Amino acid sequence: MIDHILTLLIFFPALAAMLGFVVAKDSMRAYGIAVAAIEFALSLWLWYAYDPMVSGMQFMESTPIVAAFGINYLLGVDGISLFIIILATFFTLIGIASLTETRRIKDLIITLLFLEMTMVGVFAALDAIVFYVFWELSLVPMLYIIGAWGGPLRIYASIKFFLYTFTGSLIMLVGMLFMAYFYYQATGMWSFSILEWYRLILPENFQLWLFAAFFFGFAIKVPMFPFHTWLPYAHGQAPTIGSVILAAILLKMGTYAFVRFSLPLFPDASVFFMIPIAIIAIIMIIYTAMVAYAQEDIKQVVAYSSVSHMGVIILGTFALNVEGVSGSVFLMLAHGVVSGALFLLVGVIYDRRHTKMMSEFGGLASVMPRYATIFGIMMMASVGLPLTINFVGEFLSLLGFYKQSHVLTLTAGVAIIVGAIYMLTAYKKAFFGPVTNEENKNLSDINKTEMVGLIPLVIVAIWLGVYPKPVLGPINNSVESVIQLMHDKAQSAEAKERIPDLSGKNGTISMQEAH
Amino acid sequence: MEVTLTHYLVLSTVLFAIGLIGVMRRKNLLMLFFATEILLNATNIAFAAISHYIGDLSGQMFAFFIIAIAASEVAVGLGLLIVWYKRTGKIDLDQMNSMRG
Amino acid sequence: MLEPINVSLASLNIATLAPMLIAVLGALVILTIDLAKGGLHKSLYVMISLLFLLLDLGSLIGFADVFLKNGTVIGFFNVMLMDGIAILAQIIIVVGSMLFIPLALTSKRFHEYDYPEYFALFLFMIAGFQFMVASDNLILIFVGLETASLALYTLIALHNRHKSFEAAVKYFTLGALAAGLYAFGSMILYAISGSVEINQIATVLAEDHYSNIGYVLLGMAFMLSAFGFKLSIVPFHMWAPDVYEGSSAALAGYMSIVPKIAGFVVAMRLFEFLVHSGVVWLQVILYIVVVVTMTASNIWALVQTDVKRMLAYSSISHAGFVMAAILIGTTQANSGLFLYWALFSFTNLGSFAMLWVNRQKNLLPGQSSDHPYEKFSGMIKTMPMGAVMMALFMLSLAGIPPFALFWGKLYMIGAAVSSGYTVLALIMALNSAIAAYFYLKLIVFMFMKEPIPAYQNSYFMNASLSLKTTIGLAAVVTIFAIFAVNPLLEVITLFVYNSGY
Amino acid sequence: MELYLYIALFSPLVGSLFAAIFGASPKTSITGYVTSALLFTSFVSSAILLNYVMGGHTVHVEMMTWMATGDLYIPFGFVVDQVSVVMMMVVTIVSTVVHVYSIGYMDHDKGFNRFFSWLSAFVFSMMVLVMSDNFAGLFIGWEGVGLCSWGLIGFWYQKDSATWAANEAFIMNRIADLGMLIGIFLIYWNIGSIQYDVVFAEVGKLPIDVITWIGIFLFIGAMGKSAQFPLHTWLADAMEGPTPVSALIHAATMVTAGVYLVVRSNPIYDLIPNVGLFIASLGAFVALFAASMALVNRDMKRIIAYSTLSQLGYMFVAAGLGAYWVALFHLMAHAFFKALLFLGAGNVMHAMHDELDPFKMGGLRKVMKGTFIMMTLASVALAGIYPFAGFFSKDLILEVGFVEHHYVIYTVLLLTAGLTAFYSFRLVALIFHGEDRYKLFGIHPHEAYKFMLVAMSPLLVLAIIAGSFKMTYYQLVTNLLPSTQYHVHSEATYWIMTIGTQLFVMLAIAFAYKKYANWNSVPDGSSAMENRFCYKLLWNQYYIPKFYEEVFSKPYLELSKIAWKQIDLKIVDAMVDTIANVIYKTGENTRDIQDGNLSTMLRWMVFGLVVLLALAVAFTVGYNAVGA
Repeated sequence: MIDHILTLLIFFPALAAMLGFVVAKDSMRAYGIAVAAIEFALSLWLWYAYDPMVSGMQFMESTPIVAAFGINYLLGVDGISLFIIILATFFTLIGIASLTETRRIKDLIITLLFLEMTMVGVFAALDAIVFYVFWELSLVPMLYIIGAWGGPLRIYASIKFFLYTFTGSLIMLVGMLFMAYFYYQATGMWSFSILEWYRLILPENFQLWLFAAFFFGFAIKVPMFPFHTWLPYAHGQAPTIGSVILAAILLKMGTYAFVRFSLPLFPDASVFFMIPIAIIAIIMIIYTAMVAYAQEDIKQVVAYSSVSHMGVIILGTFALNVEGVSGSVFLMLAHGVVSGALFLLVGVIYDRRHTKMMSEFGGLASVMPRYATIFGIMMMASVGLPLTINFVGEFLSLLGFYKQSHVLTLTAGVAIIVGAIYMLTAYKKAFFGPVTNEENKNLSDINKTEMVGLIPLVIVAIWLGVYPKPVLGPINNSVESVIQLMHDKAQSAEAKERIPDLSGKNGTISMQEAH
Repeated sequence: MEVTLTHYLVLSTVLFAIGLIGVMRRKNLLMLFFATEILLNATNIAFAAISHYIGDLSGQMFAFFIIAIAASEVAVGLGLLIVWYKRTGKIDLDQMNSMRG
Repeated sequence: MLEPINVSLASLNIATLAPMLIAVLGALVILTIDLAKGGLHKSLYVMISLLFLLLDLGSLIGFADVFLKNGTVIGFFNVMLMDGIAILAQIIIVVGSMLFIPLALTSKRFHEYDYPEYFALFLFMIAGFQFMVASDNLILIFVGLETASLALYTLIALHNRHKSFEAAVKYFTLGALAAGLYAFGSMILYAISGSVEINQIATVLAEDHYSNIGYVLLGMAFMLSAFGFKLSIVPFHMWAPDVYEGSSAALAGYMSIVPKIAGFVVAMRLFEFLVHSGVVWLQVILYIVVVVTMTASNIWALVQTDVKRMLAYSSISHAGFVMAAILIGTTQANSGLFLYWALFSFTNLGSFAMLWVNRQKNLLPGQSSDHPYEKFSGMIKTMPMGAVMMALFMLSLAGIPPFALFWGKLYMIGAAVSSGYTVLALIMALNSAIAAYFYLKLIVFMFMKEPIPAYQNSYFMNASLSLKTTIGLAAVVTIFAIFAVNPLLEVITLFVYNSGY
Repeated sequence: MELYLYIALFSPLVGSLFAAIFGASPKTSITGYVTSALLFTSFVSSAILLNYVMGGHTVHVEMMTWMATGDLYIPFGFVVDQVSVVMMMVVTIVSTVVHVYSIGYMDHDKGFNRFFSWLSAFVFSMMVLVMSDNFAGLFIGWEGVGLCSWGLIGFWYQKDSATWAANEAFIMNRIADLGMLIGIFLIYWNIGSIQYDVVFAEVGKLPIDVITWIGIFLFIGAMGKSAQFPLHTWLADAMEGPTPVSALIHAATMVTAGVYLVVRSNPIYDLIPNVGLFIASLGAFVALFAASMALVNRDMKRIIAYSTLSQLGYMFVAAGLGAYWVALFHLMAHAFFKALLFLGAGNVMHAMHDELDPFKMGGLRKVMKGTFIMMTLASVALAGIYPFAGFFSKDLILEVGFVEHHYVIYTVLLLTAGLTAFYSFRLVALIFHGEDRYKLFGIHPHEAYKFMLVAMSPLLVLAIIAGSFKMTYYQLVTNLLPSTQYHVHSEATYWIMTIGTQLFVMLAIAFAYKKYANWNSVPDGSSAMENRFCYKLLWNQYYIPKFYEEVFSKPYLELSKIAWKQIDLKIVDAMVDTIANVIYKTGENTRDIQDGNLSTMLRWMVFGLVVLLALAVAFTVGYNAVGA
């Protein structure tokens, strides 16, 4: 069973979702929680069975799908994808467990379970087409969630979300086909296996074009400036659960794909585009932080803050050294936990007041102290306070990029200032001051259902901030092999220099493999 | 003046052009059918002539088939026309616009 | 001057006619039965048609077997050409027809299916299409084309609505013009090559080093116009939306698939040798035609308010997409064409069948067409299964993986990429994004809006077991296409490659 | 000894978590008792550790790994050495006192439990800050104290000014923290480690410009936390917090973290005397600058805050000039008397029902004898009168300036010493002497709880006698810090200087008493002095907060709004929508090509044919042309 655990992980929720059609409406929530819990347990088992000392892919499965065109059902996880998978199952569980939605809950849970399948699939796929299949498929449930349970502009938002990301990924698809074609030319065989592609060394100008093609798909998903405008709408209109999953997992697909595809496939192009992308990342960080500061809707603050944080992730990714990339992968998890939690928190108040305007609130700290505390913890995590999960990622990402450029890192570091500005201001507006609005005077503090979702997130946010090692270790091992691969493949002198050579410090790698 | 293939072909082309113009200009369904018949028959002339000049039978075969097809086309066409006329009392093209866009 | 024709019976190879003759025979049987005893129930004719189509399919599979062993079979005065693409196309034609014919068994009574002639005409039409694809001879192609078209005009008219008559007349008139263009084009080709067989023409032209290039191009211009009509290439597409709207949904679905594959095969035969010979004109024209057809029809589909009309434009767009295969002209592309069309036929028939299921006898007040988007509003609440099915077909049409059409698109774009048509590949990809909008629009109506009570009782009004079965089958194929792609692709590639395309 | 280390470190955390459990519930005194007891435990452990360290040992533990990736390895490592133990003592003493004091001070506050949770959390962060054995750990504490400071300044979150000040403090500190972070990055990429021992051993091998940058960036970090110009505005605003907080955080401990950082990094700063000089100059400037603002202020707590700022300037002068042990010594002494001063001010505030304007007080010595004595003595210590603690530490800094031949700095500091004495006693005089102006406002002051005064007494004692530890202290810390002795070469000069300074200071005190001891009215802004330019300048804090408001805050908000409404919505997003709309509109505008008219269709077909034919002809001409 452990040999096929990834298949199990991917298709179990889908299967359960289909069976879910039969389950009676009142019992659907329990069913959803049970399925998500089993899935989460499976993913934990995956972690348990995962050998952290091995840097390569584990639990690989391979079955030809379209042999004639080199498409294989190829799965595997390494340290980079393992935890994002766990995050996905974790958030689905939390999302369903703390679901406060009452409209058509059955449809919603079935949709969520399908979504879970696609999310796990994206991160477990090692074949570009399989990856693409799940990547695109994930849009559909999200479209439905936003469109059916969202706010007044939900249809506009959901279509925008869908079309925008779809357009980007189609360009990416063309890039993938080119990649496969180059592989075909080089070897006489079609293959979409990423691992096979890794072996390919492309001429630099090809790398640049392909990098650009992939970039569109990833950048829109992340979303990177200036492709980010679908995100505020999507978040603004989506129901809480939709925002949570979107922010926590779906956005990570883009950044994950950078690490999985762009870096190892196109090392020279990565170096070539490093500075421009870093500048985009900085624009994301500062500009969207400013936009977040100007928002009147608390959910939009969190939404724009997501973009801002994604900028740091991108920056870390393009640090092209172990510290930065590990940091960015870790930050993906961190951002998932934190922004997911923040969206859940916004949902709490939205459920009570059916508004998200900060001007409607004020003084919530005295009415809902527990809520304010958890919100405060998560806000501080979002701001990147040490000993919270975000700090580890942000610190490492910035640290990594500092190696590449001092000035840009210094500019990007403004993140910690502007982040504090919009977050603290928003918190002040909503939670501090006297309770002015009559409607707020009798709000109830968070209830058990909501606690179920939030407490584990608080625990994770602090636990991994204090002791990131169990996660950071495997990430580090896998990132090291990626970086080494990049260094070996790099052709230009600049790339060779920018991407560190780890083979010298054999100590770590060989020792780990000896284990 | 000897009649060469070119003459036939020019005739055919001219007839074809007439047919095309008819197709474009006519608003009466019946006249439209005539125009399409002209188109086909223009071709027939050319086929027969070419066949004769290059000594190959298939051109004439083609012409025969075209005649046959033209006939059945007219049959179907007139059938449709009659039904249409029965239902609407008109055979004007401009009246046919319940669907558009 | 003319030699007497002297051929042996063996070389006639009458067997090559078998598939078409089976269909014709079926039609005759139906007519005979009707003659013997009128007023029989349509289900009888449906089953007889199915039976004969099954036989037809059987014979085609036999031919496929022969083809794999001995290669192309030529017969009947060398006019029949049973090569790989002919067989493939015929299989698609017959299978598509088999999917279509059970749609006649609706729960509501529709006029047209009560005529046995309907089924006879239907089988004649199939025979026509089969002739069209299984020949190299311009005459036979013309005959097949017209047989099929004339039957089709009648089938449309038999729907017996104001709109369907209008559609039939329009289709007919334009078809007549196209026939004229085809004839004239053939004439020009005949004039410069002295032959009406395409490979002969190709040989003559090649030996001649295309010295008459001007005339070739003129002829090809006529041919392109004629087939542009058949394949609904912009600007020869005008009939498509009206005709689709006018005919019954089932027939519209059928029209979007079967006649077109026949057209594609002829187009492949007719144009690809020129593309391979490096006739720049054709490459340029095809490039423009492909891009314009895909894009323009997508854009027009965006603004439609009727689902059937939207699907009509979408079919045009799909045709344009597949047209790219002829431009690219590699084995991969041509295989892609067949793969695409095979997958497309299930999805598209499925979606038209869904419309057919929702067919009302009478329009509501204020309803201007049969299937306005509003009709599907909130369907997830009233008919969840139906909505899910329809959504599935829409997603497939939009090219969302892993549904059927994605694999076709993937392979086609892959073909474009591997032949160096980078920009084309991008345009093809981006068009999918535009197209996604109008497919999504339907999903939006079905899943995200509230139901409109007036339309409530029209859902599944027309449903019957056979319709549901057809839709179910289409859905299963659409979902699980992923498992069919590899075997399909292998077979198709083998057939296409061995036919020299 | 490791056990004591962990006890010292974690007992405040335990206390904090314990209090946090009751965070949302109504006041339970137990939180105050438990946290105070745990703080005392921490103090005792620190004392034991001090004793151990005095024996010449140090304790260095590595609890566990924190971050490890690539070459980076950051553990949770803690070190108790001669420097950190001094800090630990200061922190635990002051915080224990403040905790006990707060039980009384916060007695009637609804957020009693929350207060103790935050306060203990602060102590924990501060302990992490001083005990860490690497820069990252320091940064944890650094940000941790920032967080707690945010929570405590904004403790009365219903007050807009309080939360505003909290945010200001946090954000200002963040600006500096970025500098610190960059400093850490620089250290890591140049040395490959951020452990103190490794860094200090290796730093000498680096090129001088790199060390300079490291020094500058670390000092930027220090500037924020220690509120040095130009990041000083938050400190005065931070007085919005409860007074014990001001005593603990904004006087004794947190704000001195910057000084601690410079002292701790002495091997780095030793290599870059130019940066040191800059630090010293800035320190001297801030000393004077802050003192000048304290002269006219009418907010008791702000006056003390400016005084803190000014004293921090002193410390930086010492640290910048390489007299690290002197800086640390002043830090320690200052912690005691300044905390005492603040707590005294807290008593006054309590008595005056949170009135802060000393002009509205007067004559309080009659009702608040204990507080009067303590505050007076603390002010004496602050002024640096022999034999109080301030004399030993502050005069030493003057000597350092003199001995190092930085006479400008010396002069500035001397002047500042006078100002310090003046404003301190201006405050004392206004509060405790003169007429009972408070009666005008109908206030009936009363002395604070006894136990609060008792709790303050250790600080009083230390403020008086801390100077006598000087030699012990010197011997202790110079194990780690440069042991330069600062003696003026000639005996005569020394005496002249010392006595001169003392006289100068006393004169200033006398002047303050003379001017304010018999004050009898509440100024209403109409007097001639209040309308003078200088007064206005000082009163408005050199217009710096206003300047920041106008130049940074408001434009930032405006820019943000522009970024959102103009750029994001009207350009970036509109572009996307435009593309979509153009496509859609094209469809709308061209759909009538298909007008449903058969004639049109036929014409289009013929048109298509004609175009193809025309192209055919054109191409043929083209072919022929190419062929020819």
